[in-house]
Amino acid sequence: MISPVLRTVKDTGASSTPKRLAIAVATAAALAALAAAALSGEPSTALRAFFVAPFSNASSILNMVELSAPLALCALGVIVTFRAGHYSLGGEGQAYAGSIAAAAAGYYGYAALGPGATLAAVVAGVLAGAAVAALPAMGRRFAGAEVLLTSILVSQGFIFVIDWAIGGPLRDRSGNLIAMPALETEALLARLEPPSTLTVAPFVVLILCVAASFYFERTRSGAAHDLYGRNPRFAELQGYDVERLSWAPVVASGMLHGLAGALMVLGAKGTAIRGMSGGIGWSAIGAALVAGSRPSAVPLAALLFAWLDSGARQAAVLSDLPPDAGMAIKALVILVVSSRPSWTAVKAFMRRTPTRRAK
Amino acid sequence: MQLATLTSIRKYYPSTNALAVDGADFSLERGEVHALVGENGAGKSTLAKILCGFESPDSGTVAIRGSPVSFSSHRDAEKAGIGFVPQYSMLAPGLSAADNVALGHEPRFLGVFSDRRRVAYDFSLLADRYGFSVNPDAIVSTLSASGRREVEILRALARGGGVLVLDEPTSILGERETEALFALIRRLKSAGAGIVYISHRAKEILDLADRISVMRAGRVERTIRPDDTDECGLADLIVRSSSCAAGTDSGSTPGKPGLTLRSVTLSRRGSDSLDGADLVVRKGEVVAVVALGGNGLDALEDVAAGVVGPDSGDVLVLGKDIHSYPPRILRSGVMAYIPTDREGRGLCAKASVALNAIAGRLRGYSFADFALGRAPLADADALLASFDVKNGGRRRVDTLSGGNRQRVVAARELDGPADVVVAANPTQGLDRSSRAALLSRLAEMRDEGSAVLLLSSDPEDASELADRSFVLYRGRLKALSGPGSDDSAIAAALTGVEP
Amino acid sequence: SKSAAGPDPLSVAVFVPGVASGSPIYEMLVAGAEKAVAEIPGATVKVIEAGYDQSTWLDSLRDTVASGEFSIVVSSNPSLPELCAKLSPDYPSVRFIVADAYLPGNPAIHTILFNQMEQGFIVGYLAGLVTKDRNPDAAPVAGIVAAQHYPTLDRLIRPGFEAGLKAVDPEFKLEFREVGNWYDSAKASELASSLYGSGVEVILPIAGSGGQGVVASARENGASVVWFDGAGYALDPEAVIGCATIAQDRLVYERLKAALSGDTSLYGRADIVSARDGYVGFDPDGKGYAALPRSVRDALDAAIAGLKAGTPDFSMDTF
Amino acid sequence: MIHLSALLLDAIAFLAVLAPAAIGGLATEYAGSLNIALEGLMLAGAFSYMAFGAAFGTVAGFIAAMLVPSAIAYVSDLFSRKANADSFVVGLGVNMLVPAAASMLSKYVFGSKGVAAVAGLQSGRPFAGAASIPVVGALFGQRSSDYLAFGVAIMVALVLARTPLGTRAKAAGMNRDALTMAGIDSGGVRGAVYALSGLACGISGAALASSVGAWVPNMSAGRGWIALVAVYLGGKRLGGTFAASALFALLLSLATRAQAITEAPAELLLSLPYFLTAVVVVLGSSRSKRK
Ligand SMILES: Nc1ncnc2c1ncn2[C@@H]1O[C@H](COP(=O)(O)OP(=O)(O)OP(=O)(O)O)[C@@H](O)[C@H]1O
Ligand SMILES: Nc1ncnc2c1ncn2[C@@H]1O[C@H](COP(=O)(O)OP(=O)(O)OP(=O)(O)O)[C@@H](O)[C@H]1O
Ligand SMILES: [Mg+2]
Ligand SMILES: [Mg+2]
Repeated sequence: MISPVLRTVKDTGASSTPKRLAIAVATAAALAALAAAALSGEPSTALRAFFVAPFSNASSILNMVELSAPLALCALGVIVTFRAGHYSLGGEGQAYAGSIAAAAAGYYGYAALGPGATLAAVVAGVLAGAAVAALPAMGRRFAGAEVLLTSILVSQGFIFVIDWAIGGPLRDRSGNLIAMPALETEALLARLEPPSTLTVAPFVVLILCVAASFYFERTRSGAAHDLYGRNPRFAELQGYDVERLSWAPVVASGMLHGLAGALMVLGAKGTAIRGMSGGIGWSAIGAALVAGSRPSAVPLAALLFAWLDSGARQAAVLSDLPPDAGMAIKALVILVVSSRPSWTAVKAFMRRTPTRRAK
Repeated sequence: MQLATLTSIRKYYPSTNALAVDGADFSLERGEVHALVGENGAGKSTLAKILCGFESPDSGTVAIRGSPVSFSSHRDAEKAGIGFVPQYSMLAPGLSAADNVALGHEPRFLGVFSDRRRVAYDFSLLADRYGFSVNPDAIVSTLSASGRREVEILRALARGGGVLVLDEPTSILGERETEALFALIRRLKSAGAGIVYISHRAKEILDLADRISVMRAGRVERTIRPDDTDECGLADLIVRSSSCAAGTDSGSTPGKPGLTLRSVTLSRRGSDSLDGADLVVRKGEVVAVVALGGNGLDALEDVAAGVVGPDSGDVLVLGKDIHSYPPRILRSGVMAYIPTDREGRGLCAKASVALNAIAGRLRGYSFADFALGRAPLADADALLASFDVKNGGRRRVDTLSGGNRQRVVAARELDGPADVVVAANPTQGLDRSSRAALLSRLAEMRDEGSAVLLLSSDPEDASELADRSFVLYRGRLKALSGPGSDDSAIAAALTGVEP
Repeated sequence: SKSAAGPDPLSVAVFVPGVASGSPIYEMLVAGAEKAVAEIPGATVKVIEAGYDQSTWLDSLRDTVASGEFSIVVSSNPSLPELCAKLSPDYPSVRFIVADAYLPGNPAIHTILFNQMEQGFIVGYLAGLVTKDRNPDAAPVAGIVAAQHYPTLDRLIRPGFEAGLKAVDPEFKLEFREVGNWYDSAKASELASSLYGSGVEVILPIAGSGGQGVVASARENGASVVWFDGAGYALDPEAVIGCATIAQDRLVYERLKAALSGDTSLYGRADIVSARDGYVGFDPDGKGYAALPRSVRDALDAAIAGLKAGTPDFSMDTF
Repeated sequence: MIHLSALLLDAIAFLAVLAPAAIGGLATEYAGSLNIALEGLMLAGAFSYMAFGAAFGTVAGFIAAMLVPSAIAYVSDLFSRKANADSFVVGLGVNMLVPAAASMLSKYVFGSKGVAAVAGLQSGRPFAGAASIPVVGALFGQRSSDYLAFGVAIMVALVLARTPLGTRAKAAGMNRDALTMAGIDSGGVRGAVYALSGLACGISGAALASSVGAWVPNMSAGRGWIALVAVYLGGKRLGGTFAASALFALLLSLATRAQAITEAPAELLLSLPYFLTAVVVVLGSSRSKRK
């Protein structure tokens, strides 16, 4: 490893991200087993549904990977803002805006652009996410308004507007789903491995995560970004461009959320459906924190969430476990994963007498 | 009878893998001031915290008045009569001074509600008794650094007792507050109290202490009487290698103005205001401004470093308005700045030591260098070595001892050439030898042509280094005649006494 | 369980896009399917609850068919056929029967739509009668509190309800209010109160669990509610004065039994069932209904009889 | 037409739900911790009110509605402190756990998973007679549960503003060492304000449930989030938080009632209060920045 010193050691004494993810998986397993035993009349089926079924065939594994992609993007967006010290809670509306814009561009653009509409849809999604993030970002930049506050307000406002647009002027009148017209298959991302829903999206996500990781750990702007997030005053006095840092991460996060929304449309969903963002903004915050705010851990954290979702669903499908049980297990796993028992402290407690001097 | 006895105390911090205290023995008698000295990171604060119930030792015993105790919190220690003035502020900044002192012992009415009037009244009584003049309703964050320290001292005294532990109480106190504190300590002492006094200032210690214990690497190496040594001898004891460095004289002659303040006024900051300040710092000279807390020193620092714009007047750097410089340009080679507020402005507490050290020169690396090269790492090591910060850069900076944190700031800021240096209380928390190193580095920069503005509440800094000195009293600057004005002249000016 | 021959042709999944317990429509769906399976030797049934989060239905449905354990999936919801259509190319051996939905022409899917215009007409007519009976001289007005706009509501239920009102008095006005979601009962209650406060006597809530708020408001204001689909009288014996019903259990039972017996002609078809065949009707067994004046109840009976006989004629072949 | 007194009646009822939760959110904010779980705690209050109310009567319902969420909040905070877990994520977990648990419990308590109406748990309006007085009548026309909610909100506000706990909570939020110096366990203080926060959210939920006399899954419908926004909009001060809650209550009731006078789509009307507030926040911040 090269210049690891620059890696800012944030949580001294806490367990590392891989350890935390390992704990997460182990806990999920234990809780799922417990829930299955307590809530199901056929615990073995329930357990199999939770642990085996999601991995039973290539197609369901790949479905899981595909489902994790938008969540990972949103989590990445969350990290970009959180590491700049902004607490943006507007991811939900940004992703939703990305979806509707992508669906509109993909559907109406198809006549003019043909398969090129896919690209147009991606661009539209990204821009729409950025647009929803623009007011909080500009409010921060020019008025110093708290992003936490403005982002959630603006996002909620847009959710209503988009609900209206999907149910009203943009709705597909020929169907019963409250959704926009389905995009042509050629306008969607190609399925790489049918019948699974896998598209290129997870690979894009992987690349973005690596890039973000590189940005934070290895670039000057990334270091400045981090220092600003932890002590804006200090960053200002070091002569960093704090003006840009006060808004750009918020917009970048909006773009990532918008891209996530677009990928949902261009992947499994095929169009914009009313309410399709369904809590992804909040899950993403959970995933980002489980990943310890490290982009490199985001794909794994998102996969963990996708597995919990998928396992809970499979359990509901294959056994008599109610959907709420899956939800409850997911919540408990998130709780446990969020904990950071300090191993060094535990070890020191067991050892008590130090063996060597520090200096 | 011994008031407090600490025997074979050990304390290990696993997070930094530091054995802070390594078998230290320490005792305190009735009616004595027992000074604790040692270089930065020697374990003084940790030992004090253990005595005060803040940290529990891994092994060893603490005995109060002969009977062994095991404090689980500071409250236990308080009940045993131990008051503590910590090295870093442990006040709630948004609460009033009186609320801070009453915290945990709030008087009530009807059994549930806080009795606001009593809180303020009790505080005033306390302040009067010990001769402090802090407004009970003042919000702590609006107080000057020395005002905050006074509140902290009052808090330690409020629950009165036989033992008072003071961890570098004077590092940011001015002359007058220091005198008042010493008078107080003598009074307490004659009433039979025992006082543990941690400080890096040899003169104070010799004045005040009955016994002096020298700590090194977590152990109390020896305990002596003040009569057995002098200032230089004490310094030698603390740091084996160091010699007693004297002040440095300027070799060069002043050049063009580096930093200019023209009738700068900054008001609406309570007692911390500036009133028509005029000041020119030329390249190649050190100008010192000394003030007691709350006389505008913080305001002067903010204005000179460009943190806030003045209400009226101009601040010029190399003849151009300070705000006409883009921040990036200003901070790369034009102005170096050591702030008083070390944790808030000087460091990013949650980042690594290394990143803190090279934070100012990120732009200096090429993309590839920073991403892949070894230069940043090597630079960080070199910088830290220049101020003798040991123990690597990977740990978080807020696990360093106070003095070592200050060294990180100094290492970063005083590294390259700079046209202007604004150094505010740069020696706070530094031990004798690193203080000398810092002052000589400032002198060196002056000789290389920097304009150095030294803002300090410690007249000693000024008299050692400054070519010209000013005193700031109630927001007005007043020049002192010539370098090395004698201490009594400064003291008189500081308190507004006209000669 | 997954042989190369595909899933057992007699294994049935009942896909509940919600939770069965507490939802009459889905309880009837499950009951009908279980009854059919019980009568066919060798047939098996499994109930799958997908929860109310609409955005996850597609994933749950995909898991269901991809498990390879079911050859027939039975469900009920207007938006489900489109999800089925999306999945069926990938899982060609699975067949779908969806009630309360309409999608013709997909060879893997059979849908059956209730003529909800008739259903709307019945409660609309009752609402009209009650309003006129209580306030004969006031300008006639009635209300709908809906969760949100959706096709069946806008194209069938609302026009049917309005037609029922106008059949009583052509002067009737319909006030329409929207909650914005299916569960905010307090806001539904607020909307209902504002309607009752402005002279509305009877409201039809189409607001899912939010409808509870409308009932609560009616109880407070001494006004009335007409209910759709489920067992409404249980919600409040006095405030709920009428329930238009659908015979979902019978329908599901009949269609599934036919499918299990080998009738493949169902798939690809979209049927519409109505009052004439008894799939749409009215439940008279409620205290609130019994307390209405004789004249009102007689007039409603007459109207329902007329509807069954084809007047007014709401029959449709397509939707 | 929108009648002013009817609008005020609605807005005050909305405020009765919003204000306690917002003040509950402020309580933990005093201690420097964002309680993201207001929504979940509110639901827990609504469910407890209905479950215990159905079994033991209204009074027991209200008591349970305060105690159960209070316990949930306390335990979640205890977990966050002892397991060194990020309180934000723990809050998210609580928000997910409560609806799931309520749904599972509801099967046992009410015999069904959906809506559960229980006769007699809808609160009455004790002073309805005085409600016809123009404008101020809206103050008298409320349900007894709403008065109770206001009472609890005021009590919590008093605890924060006038008792040592409030001061200590503030100290915990500013500098934990200050409490350590006073020999107070800062964790205990945080636990206490979390419990207080749960209690306040619980009474909000109870007021909500008793306004319709039923348990409806998800019935809080985002009110907890609005309460959280009100805390920040009110500058994390008591008066400000209350004023912001009142503003929201008024705007949202207005947006609901506006359907009566305009043909504009309901969703667009509902979005207006949010956009409007966002703009107000930005303008307000720029004003205070200039100062
Ligand atoms: N909370 C902590 N966590 C980890 N390490 C610590 C902590 N506090 C102190 N240390 C380490 O313990 C050692 C002793 O520190 P201490 O603060 O006692 O030194 P000191 O003698 O007071 O120094 P100074 O004169 O600089 O204040 C140092 O190496 C320091 O890094
Ligand atoms: N007042 C407190 N008293 C005791 N322990 C605390 C307190 N506040 C936080 N902690 C503990 O310290 C850990 C890290 O502190 P941190 O400031 O990140 O708190 P937190 O739980 O994230 O709260 P928040 O982010 O809401 O302020 C917490 O996870 C918790 O275990
Ligand atoms: Mg120290
Ligand atoms: Mg935190």
